[in-house]
Amino acid sequence: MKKVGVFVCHCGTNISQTVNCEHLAEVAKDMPGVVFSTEYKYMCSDPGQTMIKKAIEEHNLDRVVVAACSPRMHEATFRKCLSGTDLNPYLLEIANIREQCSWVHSDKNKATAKAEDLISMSVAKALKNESLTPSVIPIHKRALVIGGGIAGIQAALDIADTGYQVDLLEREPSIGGKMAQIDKTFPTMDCSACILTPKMVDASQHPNITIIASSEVEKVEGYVGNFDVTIRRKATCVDPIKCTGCGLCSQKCPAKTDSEFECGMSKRPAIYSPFPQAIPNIPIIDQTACRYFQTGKCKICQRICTADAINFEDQDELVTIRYGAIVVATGYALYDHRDKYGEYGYGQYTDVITGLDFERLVNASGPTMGKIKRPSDGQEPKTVVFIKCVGSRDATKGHEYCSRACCMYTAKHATMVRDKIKDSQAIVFYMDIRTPGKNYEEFYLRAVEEYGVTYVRGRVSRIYMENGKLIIQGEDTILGTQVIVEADMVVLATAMEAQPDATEFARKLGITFDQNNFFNEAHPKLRPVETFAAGIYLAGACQGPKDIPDTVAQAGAAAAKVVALLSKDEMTTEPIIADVNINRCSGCGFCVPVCPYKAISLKTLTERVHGSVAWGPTGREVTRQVAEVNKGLCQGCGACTVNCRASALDLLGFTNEQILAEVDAL
Amino acid sequence: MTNQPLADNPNTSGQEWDPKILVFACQYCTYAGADLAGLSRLQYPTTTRVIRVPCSGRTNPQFVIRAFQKGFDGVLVAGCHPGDCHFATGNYFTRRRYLLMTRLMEFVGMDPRRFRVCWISGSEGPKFQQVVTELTDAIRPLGPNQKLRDIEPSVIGGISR
Amino acid sequence: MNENIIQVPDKSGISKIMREIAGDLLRQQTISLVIGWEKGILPNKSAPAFITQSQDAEKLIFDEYCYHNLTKYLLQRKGSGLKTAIFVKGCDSRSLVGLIQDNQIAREDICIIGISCPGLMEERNIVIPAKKCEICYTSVPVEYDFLIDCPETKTANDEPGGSYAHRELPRVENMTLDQRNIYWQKMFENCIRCYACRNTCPVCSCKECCFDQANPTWLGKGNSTSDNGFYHLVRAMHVAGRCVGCGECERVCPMNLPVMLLNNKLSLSIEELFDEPPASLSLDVTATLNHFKPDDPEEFM
Amino acid sequence: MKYAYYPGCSLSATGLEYNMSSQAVAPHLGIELQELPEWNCCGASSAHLQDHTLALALPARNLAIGEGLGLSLAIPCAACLSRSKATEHAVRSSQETQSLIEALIDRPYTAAYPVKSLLEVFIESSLDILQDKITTPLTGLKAAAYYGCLQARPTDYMDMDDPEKPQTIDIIIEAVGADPVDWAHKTECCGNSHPTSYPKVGGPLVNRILQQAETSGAECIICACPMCFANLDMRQKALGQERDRPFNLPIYYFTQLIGIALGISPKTLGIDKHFVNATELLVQKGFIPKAESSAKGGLA
Amino acid sequence: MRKIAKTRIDDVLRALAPRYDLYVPVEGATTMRTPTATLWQEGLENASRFRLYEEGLPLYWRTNTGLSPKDLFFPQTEKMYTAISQGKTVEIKEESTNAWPIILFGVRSCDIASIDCMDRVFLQKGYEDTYYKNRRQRTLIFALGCSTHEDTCFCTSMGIDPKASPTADVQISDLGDAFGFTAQSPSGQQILASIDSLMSDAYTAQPVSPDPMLINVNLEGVTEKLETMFDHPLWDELSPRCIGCGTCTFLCPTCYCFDINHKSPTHAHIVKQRSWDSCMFVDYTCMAGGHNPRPSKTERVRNRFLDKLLYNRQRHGRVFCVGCGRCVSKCPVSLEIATVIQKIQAAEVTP
Repeated sequence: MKKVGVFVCHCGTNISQTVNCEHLAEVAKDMPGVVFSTEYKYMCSDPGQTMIKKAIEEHNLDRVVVAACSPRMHEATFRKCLSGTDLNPYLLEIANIREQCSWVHSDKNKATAKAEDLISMSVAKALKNESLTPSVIPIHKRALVIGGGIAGIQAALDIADTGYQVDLLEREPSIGGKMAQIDKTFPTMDCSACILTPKMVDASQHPNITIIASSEVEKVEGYVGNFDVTIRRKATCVDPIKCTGCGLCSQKCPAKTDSEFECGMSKRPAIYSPFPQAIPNIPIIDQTACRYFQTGKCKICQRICTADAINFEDQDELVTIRYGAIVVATGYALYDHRDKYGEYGYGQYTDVITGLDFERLVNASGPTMGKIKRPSDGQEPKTVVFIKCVGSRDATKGHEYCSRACCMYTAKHATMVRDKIKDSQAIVFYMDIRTPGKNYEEFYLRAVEEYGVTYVRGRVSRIYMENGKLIIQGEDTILGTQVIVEADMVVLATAMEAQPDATEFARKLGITFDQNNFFNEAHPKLRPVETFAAGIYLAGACQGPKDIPDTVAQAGAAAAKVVALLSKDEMTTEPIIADVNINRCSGCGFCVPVCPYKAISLKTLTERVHGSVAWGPTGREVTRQVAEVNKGLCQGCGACTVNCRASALDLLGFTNEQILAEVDAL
Repeated sequence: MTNQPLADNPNTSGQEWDPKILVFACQYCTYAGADLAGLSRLQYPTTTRVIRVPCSGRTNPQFVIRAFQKGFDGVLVAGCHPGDCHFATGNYFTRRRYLLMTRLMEFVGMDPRRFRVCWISGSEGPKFQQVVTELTDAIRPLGPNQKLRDIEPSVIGGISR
Repeated sequence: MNENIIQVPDKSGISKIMREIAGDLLRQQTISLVIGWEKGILPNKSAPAFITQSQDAEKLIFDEYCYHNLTKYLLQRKGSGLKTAIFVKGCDSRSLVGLIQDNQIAREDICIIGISCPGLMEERNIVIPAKKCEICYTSVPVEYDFLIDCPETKTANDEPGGSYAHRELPRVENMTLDQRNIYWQKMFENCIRCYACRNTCPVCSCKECCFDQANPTWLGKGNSTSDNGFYHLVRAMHVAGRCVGCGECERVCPMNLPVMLLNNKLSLSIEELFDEPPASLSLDVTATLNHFKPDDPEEFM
Repeated sequence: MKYAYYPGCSLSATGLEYNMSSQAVAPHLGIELQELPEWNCCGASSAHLQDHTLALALPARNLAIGEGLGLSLAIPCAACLSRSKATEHAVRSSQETQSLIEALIDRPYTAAYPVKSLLEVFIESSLDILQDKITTPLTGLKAAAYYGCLQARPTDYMDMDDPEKPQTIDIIIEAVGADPVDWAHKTECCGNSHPTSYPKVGGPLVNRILQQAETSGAECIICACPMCFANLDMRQKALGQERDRPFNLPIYYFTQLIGIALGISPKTLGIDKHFVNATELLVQKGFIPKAESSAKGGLA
Repeated sequence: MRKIAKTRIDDVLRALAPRYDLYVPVEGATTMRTPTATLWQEGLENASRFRLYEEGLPLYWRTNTGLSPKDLFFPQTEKMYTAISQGKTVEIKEESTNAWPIILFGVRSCDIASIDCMDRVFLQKGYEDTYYKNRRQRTLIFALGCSTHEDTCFCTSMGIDPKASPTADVQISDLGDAFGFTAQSPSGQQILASIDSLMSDAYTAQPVSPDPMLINVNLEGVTEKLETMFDHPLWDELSPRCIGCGTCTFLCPTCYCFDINHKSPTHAHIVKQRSWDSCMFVDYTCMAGGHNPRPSKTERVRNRFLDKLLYNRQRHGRVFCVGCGRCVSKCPVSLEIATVIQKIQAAEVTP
């Protein structure tokens, strides 16, 4: 026989003023299974807890029901109290007679009757409670940071500085990301490379950081503390150990193609490093451009390489590495206006460029050596028009959201035009000016007041060429007139959007994404860097558009979460998780798609079954599939239990039996 | 008191009859909302009972039918608003399942006023109060539920006297 | 012209082709069992047949009393790795798709011999078409390896919502709430809980049914109107979005209860609410309750 | 292909040439245009400013008559087209609207037969035939395709072409052997009635289009809307005086262009009825003989 | 023999109803008729069965009822006693018994034979089942001879005369347009005497004879043959077809297995009840520890037919099949006793 003890709390007068606690303690004695009951002024106080402990000992209680405030308040307290005894903390039940009884009712008789019911529900449930033990999973003390932009670099450095090993994975030949392409950063106007490259060097020289460039995630298995990540190292045809980074191969390579880093505004060889400060500074061969791979003849680079580092037989390699935690810092892509914005010429005007193109044009090491020259004829543009919100805040052609950084970088660009080109005119077409950041508004005002940038509030409806000029037709909604501007160059502030492969990547990791394909944080306010998958964290623009300061801050936060996880040797998981009765499981797999954590998989069993059927031998062996719950991944929501028609899945702590007992108790 | 028949006939019991309502509340939203109603001292009928479940996705329709079998006069299944589920997607499945369940119950003659599904967030203490009060008020004129009810085992077949 | 489609001049020719195919398959020895139909004890009775020897293939028949959806028998071979050939009508073929989708049988373990169905007759009244034919959605099997194509194939009811054309549905839907309540109370009262509807249902493929479990006790052994109601409602929810409308549940009911009506109601609701096609018409659809759309109808604000 | 031809009010007045050329060209290309019996005003430009339901009901009656004949409507005028497509769209997207409209026009209308612009009809059903029938390829003619505002907008239901960079008239220009020029004002506003009622506003709009066409090297403008045609053709003299340099850009309907390429007499196509002399250019280019051109040299 | 026109049979029933609990065969459809509406549509009627007589019930005389009258003595679910706990004490409340007399009117020969089977089980094997006895001992049986039969009937093969049941208190014969009544026991005589004024003399009228039955099985030697057939491959051959439902057992008038279980309307209140169980259910022989001596359908199907044809003959002295044909008609997969007897007869047995 189970022995239940009932402890009724007065909560000062919070409960006792509307509920007759003495009466409750008295009637509880007659409830099935109850062998002891009492009441006390403050059950959660030390004397109250001592009273519970003593009663457990004296009356050999094996279940405890505390009738007090909400379990959200003191369930943890009383569980802890039970752990101090021989009882398992999960043998506790709380009857919420304060928030859901004494505080919401005024008729003392009715409230007392209800409290009695609540206690009898809890007693009925408690009788079905079983001891639950948290399971322990080991934490593998190595982190993976996916994406080598500023977010990834910052996260990797922060984790590595605390002493943990970090692998920094980058799919391009060099880390650096978008920030490496940017010329100056707002609002301070310091040189982007000057602040980024030292961090890149730090990362490459850090004893705890391994940079894995030209590589991508192939597959992710496992769970928090124990992710097995398979990485595809793409064939680069250059042995990174032998290569000295002398750069001779790139100089001599006869094949040329558009440089991605320079946004196609200059050429690069087929064997190349994307930019001079690349890290690792090892060139790779772009097989689509390489003369040898395309025609079977050339191999100049191999002939001149003194280090013998060129290997044309290089193949993709797969390696699987175990990590305790993962930071996703895969960044963003830029909205391509060319197939959407017909009114801006569908990309047919070479002098209509994007903000990133402009960054390269204005950069001292860019294709024009920092002189602003328009791409079509290399002339210095005198009138430059900037159009904001291209693809942002435009539900018909682009995205509904605001890309957050465009107002600031457009102000920066316009300032630079005014600064670098004599007698120039910079005109910005905008919808709103959004400058929520430290010194941002000041920066914008400086553009207007000191640099004389013209801001026109309105959309541009058409751009066309006339007599070698770009004609920008738009409206000024403040003056209420049509505006027609003749310009030499137009810069579009195109939207930041999710990487094109973001959804596929999210599925690989088991994380979720929003309607714009940005990865979902676990809670928009309170868990901004966690994902729903334990042990996987987000940093930077992969979670949503951000500027550099926000990205770096989030990277630091993600690193702190990783370090907190890795600092433990093992972690205990909440024992309120789903449990499979394999004897009942028919392997239909209906639990698998409803699990938000990918915690359920099917495994194959082989067993002998009794019984003969006309066409099979008696005692034959059959294989069948059954569900298996990963204790590390399951968070205990119980959605699977409802989709399991055979009740083969049950949720410990909230079992079908327990809930039915509560229903039946009334 | 507990063991008395759950619902006396409203015509014979003299005082005003309150229907017994069972609420299945997800612990992250609706249960928290009910606690908030308590913190704000919002009064509602004493005949409301709440069963805490981790997520509305845990509320098996079988529990609901069982509640009606056991003599509850109304059942409320409540959870986080779609999109706000602590477990990301649980309530989306709840919504699908209960869209069907409500239709099925009505099809077999269960008064739709007796069975509700509602999203009540942790900040919606007043909504919790409002929904259970409305449910109670809507059921009161209907009288005790007899449909699907199984308080006494009925004997089928057999000599009847 | 697909060589696996065999044309027959009329329905009387079906049996002969069945015997030929079954005999061939058993002789080739890749298949160790053929499940089909044989003649029963009375002229208006046919029965499931299990053929393991090629010479026994002569027993096989197809006539207007071959109601039985044989696909559930495949569960007896689950996991054995043995290969089975099975005869299916159009309606049966959907449940075969369902069983494959529910991970209960492997497509490669079965050889499907489809019969484009010329229609069945009521056993008790041999001139009335069988009730299950009223809700026919596809008389030609949706999945098969061989097809015995009969020109007398009845036109299936392929209108949207056609698979729920249970003649009772509109009548019951139009009743008042109280009338519906009485209707179902009477049905639940008359149910003897023999479980024939469940045991014959091809989508009730659980290893151990929740109604048979003692822990938790969802349902006692005793028979009461309330418990019988629990049984039928829960079963309807369990097959919601999975019911293939084969009509077996209603056919086998010894009390002639309108068992299928609840399933039809839910199938129709699914089509209306979620704009999903009838279940298991093809192998690449997901069961209704296994997925969701964020913009599903919202009625619970 | 047979269509119910809905000429609308313009095609017997300002758009007479459009009507003449359409009727002349269609039979050559296997297109049968049966004039819609008992057609009524489409309500364009005024009805939808007065009463939204009326604006739907007016074209619906025409569409319903077409549906009764089992025919799609082929509509030359862009404004008629726009109103009819709007109605079709409204009926398709709401059962409620459909019932309302059906009640008002007192006949069934289910939007079963899609409304087509005449341009669409030619593109869809006669482009292949056209290649074989051309007797006079219009080689060397530089033509600017002008679509105006309504041909491809709004995109919700005018789904035949790209709203920013439409192509259909350009395709026809190419098909008859001429060279479409690339220019920016294909879809700019022609001013609708403003050039007449409020020349200060309307004039510059027309002017802009003509200027652009001229700058881009076009020798003529090809259009598919009687309103556009009228504005562009009628205003050239006045606008030329304003800028002290005459405009001389003949405007043709695309159907006229096809007609010339098929060797149909310019008179049949109504080419002699334009304000800006439209014959001269064709003679100059050698597409039509001089003799015929001497008949009349345009109204302007 | 006395007779009354079929059209006036209600006069007899009306006369008997006040003095007895009168059970009569009723069409299934009636159960769906409510005061306000006919909710049940024709063609969807549930099976006909015996019900307490009320005026206006549509009586069903053509053939036997869909459900046998066994549930009148042995209800599908039967309350046994109630235990009520108060505080720490438990009070047991027995079900009350009753002595009001019952007439079972219009029972067919096969079902009367099945009542004999049930009597052997519940009353004659050294143990008397009080619940069964209470109902059975106050029941008088009016047998109704068959004038026609269902396709599935085969009582003659089981040695039963469809027209005569000597053990009944009254034998009713179908005389075409009238029912003839013959008393066969003193109580029967007494009752008939009380309603004699309603009837006239039947003189030489002869009961209508049913046509020969469509199903004929040979029971001879079956029991003896089965003694040697426990391990016969026949069971492996038959069992795959079975779907394991309870249709045959629940419809069978001689199946008597039950399960004792309980129900808790509230947690302080337990009702013990017994309900029909079926040996075709997987959990029928499942023991508390989880072991199941009949784990597969082969054992279960074998048991059912050995029980009907062998064990009950050994234990209770007769084969427990009365040829009512209900399983033949309703088994979803035609795995019924007539077919099985034929298969047993045809089976080869190695001595």
